[in-house]
Amino acid sequence: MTFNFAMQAIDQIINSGAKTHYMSGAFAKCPIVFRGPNGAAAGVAAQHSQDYASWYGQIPGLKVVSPYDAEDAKGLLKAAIRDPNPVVVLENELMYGVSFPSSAEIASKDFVIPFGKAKIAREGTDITIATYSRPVGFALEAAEMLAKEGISAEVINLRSIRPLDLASIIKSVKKTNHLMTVEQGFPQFGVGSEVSAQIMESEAFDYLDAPVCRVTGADVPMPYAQNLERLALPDAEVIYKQVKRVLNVE
Amino acid sequence: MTFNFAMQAIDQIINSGAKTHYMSGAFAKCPIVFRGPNGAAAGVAAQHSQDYASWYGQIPGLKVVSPYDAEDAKGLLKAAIRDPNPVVVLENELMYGVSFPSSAEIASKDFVIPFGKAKIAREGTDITIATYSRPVGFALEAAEMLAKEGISAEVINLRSIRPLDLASIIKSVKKTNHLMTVEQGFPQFGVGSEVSAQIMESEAFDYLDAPVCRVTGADVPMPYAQNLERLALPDAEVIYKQVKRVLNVE
Amino acid sequence: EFGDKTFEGYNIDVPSSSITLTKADAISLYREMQMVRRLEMAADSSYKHKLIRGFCHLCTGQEAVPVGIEGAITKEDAIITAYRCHGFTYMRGAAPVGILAELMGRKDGVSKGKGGSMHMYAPNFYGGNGIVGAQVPLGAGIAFAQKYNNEKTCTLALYGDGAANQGQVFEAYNMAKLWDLPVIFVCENNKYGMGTAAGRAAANTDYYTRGQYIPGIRVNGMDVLAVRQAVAYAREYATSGNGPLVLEMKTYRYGGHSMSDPGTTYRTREEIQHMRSTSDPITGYKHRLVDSGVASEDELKSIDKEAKKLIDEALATAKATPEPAASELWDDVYVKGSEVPYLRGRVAEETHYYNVD
Amino acid sequence: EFGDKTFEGYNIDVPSSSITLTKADAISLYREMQMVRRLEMAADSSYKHKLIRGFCHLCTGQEAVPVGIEGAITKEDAIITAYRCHGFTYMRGAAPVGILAELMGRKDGVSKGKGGSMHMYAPNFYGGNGIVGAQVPLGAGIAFAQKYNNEKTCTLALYGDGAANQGQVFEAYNMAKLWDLPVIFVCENNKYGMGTAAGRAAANTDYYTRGQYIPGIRVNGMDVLAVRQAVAYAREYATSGNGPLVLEMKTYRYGGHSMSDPGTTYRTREEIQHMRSTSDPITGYKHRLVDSGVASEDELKSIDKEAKKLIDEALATAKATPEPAASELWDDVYVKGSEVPYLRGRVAEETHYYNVD
Ligand SMILES: Cc1ncc(C[n+]2csc(CCOP(=O)(O)OP(=O)(O)O)c2C)c(N)n1
Ligand SMILES: Cc1ncc(C[n+]2csc(CCOP(=O)(O)OP(=O)(O)O)c2C)c(N)n1
Ligand SMILES: [Mg+2]
Ligand SMILES: [Mg+2]
Repeated sequence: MTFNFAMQAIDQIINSGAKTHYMSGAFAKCPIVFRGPNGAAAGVAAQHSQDYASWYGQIPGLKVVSPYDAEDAKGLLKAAIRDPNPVVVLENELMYGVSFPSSAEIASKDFVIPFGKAKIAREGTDITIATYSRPVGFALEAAEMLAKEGISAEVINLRSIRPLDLASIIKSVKKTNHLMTVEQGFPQFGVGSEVSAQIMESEAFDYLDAPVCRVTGADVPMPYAQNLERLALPDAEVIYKQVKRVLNVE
Repeated sequence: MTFNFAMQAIDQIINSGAKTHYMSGAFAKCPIVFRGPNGAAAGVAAQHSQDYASWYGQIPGLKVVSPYDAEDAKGLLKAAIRDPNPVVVLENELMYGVSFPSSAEIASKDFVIPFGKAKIAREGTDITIATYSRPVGFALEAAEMLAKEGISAEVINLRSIRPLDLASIIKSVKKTNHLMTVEQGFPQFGVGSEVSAQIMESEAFDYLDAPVCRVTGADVPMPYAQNLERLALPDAEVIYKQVKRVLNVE
Repeated sequence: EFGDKTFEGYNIDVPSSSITLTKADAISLYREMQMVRRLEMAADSSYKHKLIRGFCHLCTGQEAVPVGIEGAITKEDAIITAYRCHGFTYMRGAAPVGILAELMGRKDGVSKGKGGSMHMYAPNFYGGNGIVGAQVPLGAGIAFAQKYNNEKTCTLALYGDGAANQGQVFEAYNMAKLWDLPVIFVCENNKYGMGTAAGRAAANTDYYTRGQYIPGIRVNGMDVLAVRQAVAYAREYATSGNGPLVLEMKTYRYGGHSMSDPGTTYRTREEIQHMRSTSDPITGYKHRLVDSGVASEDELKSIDKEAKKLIDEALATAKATPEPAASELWDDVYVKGSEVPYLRGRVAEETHYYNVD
Repeated sequence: EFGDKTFEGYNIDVPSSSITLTKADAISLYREMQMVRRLEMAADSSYKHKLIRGFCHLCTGQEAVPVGIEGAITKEDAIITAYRCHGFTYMRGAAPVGILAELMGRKDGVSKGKGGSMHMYAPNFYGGNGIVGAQVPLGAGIAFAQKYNNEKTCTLALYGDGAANQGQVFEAYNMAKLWDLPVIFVCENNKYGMGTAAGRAAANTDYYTRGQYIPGIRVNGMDVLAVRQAVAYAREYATSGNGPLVLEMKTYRYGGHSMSDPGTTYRTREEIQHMRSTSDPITGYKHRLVDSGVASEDELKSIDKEAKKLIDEALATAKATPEPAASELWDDVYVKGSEVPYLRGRVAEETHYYNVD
């Protein structure tokens, strides 16, 4: 069941889950994990396609993570279960069938990924692409395409929406002097907006050679028709082109 | 009843209200107005104090407005009722008892305020303060205090959250070269973040002499105790001090 | 004449067990059930040919419900249902080609290709809703408007056995009874939610009683005449100011929940086979028509053929229709003429500006 | 011995009408009701002196409910209720000074001053919840945990007549019955929501029947012994694996909904006066104790005096406690030791950094 359906119960997640520990002066704890697919699947239209990262990410008392690959899925979910706070795990239905290489470390029963630490999914020097969930794959694809043209993109898999690992982004921007955010949610009040606003307030700001560029879903309810759906969601192609636009190369 | 309670029905507002016109290819219309107090009242603690401006503002299909004074309250509500789309009107309980001067124009039965147009609540030349709802009053107070020290703040009453009148902010910033946003909601993924991100992408960016500065509620569930509540919400004093910090004056 | 178990009442007398209808009406019911089934078969095969994406919830096996309902109400009455909506969309007047084109996400679809399988509309048909249960309070709201406007009409709000456990259904019950709204709550009990037997989700599976203070009738939902009779009775009740009623239609879906569900992990193949062979709404009705001499086997066969032909043609036409224009992405977010000044695309450069003036 | 109308059953036998309890218990019930009333009186006057802000929902008139319940359960059983929670907080073991300090937003409040009137907690007391109805599924969840952990305990989930119409209450009913959770749903029917008479909000005001497939008992909620008897009976039922039960406590609040509601626009002064003079839970019980010779007028008077003294002292102490330290703003957003690295204040400069390491 997707997070779209959880909107019917979001009052409980926010008002009972996130706020009770504080309201009770720490008397009551609420160690609970909410997990499920978030954002768009394929051809499921407007009521089944919303990305709730920024909604949940706004709420003090919650922790919010969003895995990209199998390593993330295991490590973040395990960390969520061990965390004594309410945690929201925003997965992506289209990633459920995708295989990734594993390792003994990942297979270990104590493999957890600490919250609030982004992962450099690919190192690069020309531009930083900060993203989460399925679009991490698109960014990696785009980076591959760009590499062929001599453009080196650093891809950051945010992993955690709340807390947001701004330090990793800042560090990367100091190196690349360019920042692009990518998400599948609506453009306004999204993850990219927050990253952009925080970067502007940070020391990374002086390192930027161009404004932070946001790549997002289009500002429309998700259409069903395949051609429209494609126009509503960013993919590797869009990222690729936009990077070149930001870097001002043909 | 406040918008905090509407979280129990937010699925209907978003999934049925905002999305149906699009999903139906314009077959179904949903002319409805949702109004009520939003954000914090006095001493009502965490479950009764949330600001939903950015949540609703994120949703295509909705229009979202937030009145400050009596003129806004009448003009925006009337416009909302006449609008054929679902409209969310975010009021503030603490403003219900406050009186404002009126005029024949405002009293007219056809007085409407068009959506998407911000109002310059006070003209100024040194810094732009963009805000909405009750904090407009705080900003005006702060501007008054600052004026006594020779600092001229321009206060923009956004009035409309979706659509956001970026043009008015840009125009003002070109004049003042400084921008501060003020809201009572949580800091992350808020109205200020969106304004900041959009400004960075706009031509106003090159006119900024300092990063956009966000003043918000603190990132905690609203505490009940008066001293803590005061620390969780911005007021005229906080704005006043922050303006001086931004402008780098004693 | 109906059998003993056709109707069961809860705090209300059951409809009369004798029914009279014209030959034309009797045959029309048959034809429409065939049309609905053919339509769903076309959807099924199109899905398998990857012409349809995402969800696709078929009502094969449940045809007597949309057809029987439409036979008992007027075009001014309103209907709202969930995502299993193709049959209703058709019965409310949408052409098969519009439905099939919608399924394929084409511009001539009933929702211009924007809604897909779950979101179809027609005059006085309010969809096609994807959030389980959400259509029920909406239906009560439509009935509120009917009462407010002094119309002598009613609304049928349909929901499944799974949806019947949703809190908002009870909120709708309460307000509907409190204000005596002309709403007929129709629970299509096909025995399963997505993959959950009714009894594993509900403490009380007598859905016709769950309005508690609202009377209810259980109806054999595999018998189109029973559905028609019960709905006519309920309509009379609701439009006479008596307030709401709950109808439970006992029915069955032959296919999986949606296309990706084989539908055989939570129920046996034998059960499905048994329902098909003993309770099929079309076969059963066919026998009745023939046995009672209303129509001959041949007459019905030619109707079958005609239905197949109509749907085949509609499918061919639908397949040939183009996708919506790319500019459609930006239409209908807001009512035409009342748009916001612009909406952003995936990147700032894709921003779409409306010319409101 | 109870009168005829003390209990009414719905699909269940009513509790025995004869009750035996020790003198000490009998007197304790009296004392606690006095304590709760005095506590609320202190809250009332503190509010009027502007020592309390925002909402403040008093249970004056309803004291028999929290007191009678506590007299029938163990400390291991759980309770959850809505914002009208002072009496329950006290009965679950919180000291009056902690409650009054909480009301004044002081550091020694039961919630460190962060929750206020609506959000109070105590061992096995889960608040104090501000969203109407939301505590009911939470209560079912606590009962789920009790059953899951094989505890021989139960949960009492309290809600008002207004809340009884919330959809989530029915979702909780359904799951509780389906899984036979040891939860007792207790509807405190004080005849009004915020300003709405029960009958204007509910199609069925027999709240003890609204579980439909869950048995229910209506209880005279102005009689502390009846409450105690019914809850003891219900507890035995629920902890024996029989599943949930609905209790409706017919009661009355003397004051307004919250402090800003005079409480006389939607009901008459006469009605309030009538309830006070004929049904007051404390006066009625006092007469009973005296008439039956369990206690003398004098004994009870000294209890009254003692209660007043204790609350007066608590109030004085509470008033003298300081506000929470400013640093408390940042505590308890997350469980200590598991905080996020930092949280932002009103401006970036106010950002608070946690030292997790
Ligand atoms: C609120 C919500 N929760 C879950 C879902 C996923 N879902 C889609 S259909 C369905 C089962 C509903 O079963 P039922 O009401 O019996 O209808 P049927 O599919 O049998 O026609 C579920 C759980 C949803 N769409 N919305
Ligand atoms: C979801 C929600 N809607 C509305 C409110 C506002 N509200 C607070 S108390 C109340 C009335 C509830 O009445 P009842 O359940 O009878 O409890 P009582 O106050 O009588 O104890 C309302 C409507 C709320 N807190 N939460
Ligand atoms: Mg079903
Ligand atoms: Mg009440």
